[in-house]
Amino acid sequence: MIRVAVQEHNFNMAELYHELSQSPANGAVVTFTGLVREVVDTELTHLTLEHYPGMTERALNDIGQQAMARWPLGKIIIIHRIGILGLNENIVFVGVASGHRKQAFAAAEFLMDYLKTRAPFWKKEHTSAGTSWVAAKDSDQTAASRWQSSKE
Amino acid sequence: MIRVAVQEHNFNMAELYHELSQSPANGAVVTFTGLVREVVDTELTHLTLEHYPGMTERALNDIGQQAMARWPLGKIIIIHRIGILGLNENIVFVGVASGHRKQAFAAAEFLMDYLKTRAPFWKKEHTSAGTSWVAAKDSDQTAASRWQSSKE
Amino acid sequence: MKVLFFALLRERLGCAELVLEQNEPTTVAKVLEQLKSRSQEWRNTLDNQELLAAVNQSFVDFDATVQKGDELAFFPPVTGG
Amino acid sequence: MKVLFFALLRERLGCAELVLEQNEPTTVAKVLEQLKSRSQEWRNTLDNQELLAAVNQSFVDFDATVQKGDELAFFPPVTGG
Repeated sequence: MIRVAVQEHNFNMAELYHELSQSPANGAVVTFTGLVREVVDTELTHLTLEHYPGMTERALNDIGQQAMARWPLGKIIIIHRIGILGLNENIVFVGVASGHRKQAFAAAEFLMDYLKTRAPFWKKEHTSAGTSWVAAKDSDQTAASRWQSSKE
Repeated sequence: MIRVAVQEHNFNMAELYHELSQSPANGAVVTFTGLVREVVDTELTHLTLEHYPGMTERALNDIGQQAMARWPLGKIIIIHRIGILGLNENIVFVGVASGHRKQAFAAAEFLMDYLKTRAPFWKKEHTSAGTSWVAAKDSDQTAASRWQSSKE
Repeated sequence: MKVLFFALLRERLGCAELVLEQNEPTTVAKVLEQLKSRSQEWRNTLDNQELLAAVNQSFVDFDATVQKGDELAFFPPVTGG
Repeated sequence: MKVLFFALLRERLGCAELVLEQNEPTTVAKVLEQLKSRSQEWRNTLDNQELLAAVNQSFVDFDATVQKGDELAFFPPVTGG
């Protein structure tokens, strides 16, 4: 089962964990949360998150289905926030429930690597020095491409 | 900062996540939770978790320090429950906060692989067919040993 | 055919969405050329930017076919997560 | 010297903790031999079990030194997590 959401409001970790840990077949739950991080040398006040409505949900579901096809997983939740996000606020949540830890870790990392390179979101930084769109990182492309050569 | 705990009572995911996500330097939080999983073919009623009081805390702290030495991490929390644990109850929690996701994922997986092979806990299964101590798994030894040949 | 622009591209072009008359099937690359010919400013922006394209909300290569009724989108490399 | 046993080992031996008189430094292996000599049952249990050892709550090899006042523990491979 895959659940994805694109939303302005924050997510509730206790509820998400409850949702992931319902089934006694799943002995392992891995979660990743990405937060607005301080920027060295400039004073970051907040981010704005733009997205492509409709395509984002499709892209996240597609990424979830690819993970389900690679590993035996019980449940995947992907939530991405949009709009204005202040320093230290949650941006993204990925949670995976599986029978065993190895698969849960691999799937969660895969989901994040693919989300970073294949889901149509764009970050803009607002700092004391002005605003600028965040540039895509080569390291994210590298992280995503390693899943193409390996099944684990 | 490393916090470890060995306790009978359950842990609270919302509180743990709050503790991990306090610092604006940490943009990535990865958590692993292990739960009591159903056993195929027999009806598992509960587990009992035995440990070596004193050594468990030392071992968990040591494992945490090894992770801190390998990756730039802001915070590590390791909690292991002991005593009687029913089906689907939480057993273990590992949480890592870091600047970037790659390090957070690697450290969380490292912590679990080392905990599984180096922290003095023993599980006993109580099923409809009787009780038995859980046997150590070769796959856990294999998972732990791969960290000795690689720094990532 | 609806054409959408996002993020830096939307800002630079000063355009989030436009409608093109397109009766015959064409390719993403040809639509892009047509857009560049609108003005020097559009050409500069679309030339200087690493672009991704999606047709009907799925990523496509620039030689992909687009036709009447499709939703075509151009945008910079994504930076979510 | 205090000697501790855990889990399956504790159950099989029917003993969680015992005290050994040990004035001279010795090794974990020698203490283990001494324990095996207590009875056929102890020998069988300690021979048939894959054992780990810790001295003063740190893992050690069986050639490690132990001495008066140390806490020595024997236990099966761990299965937490």
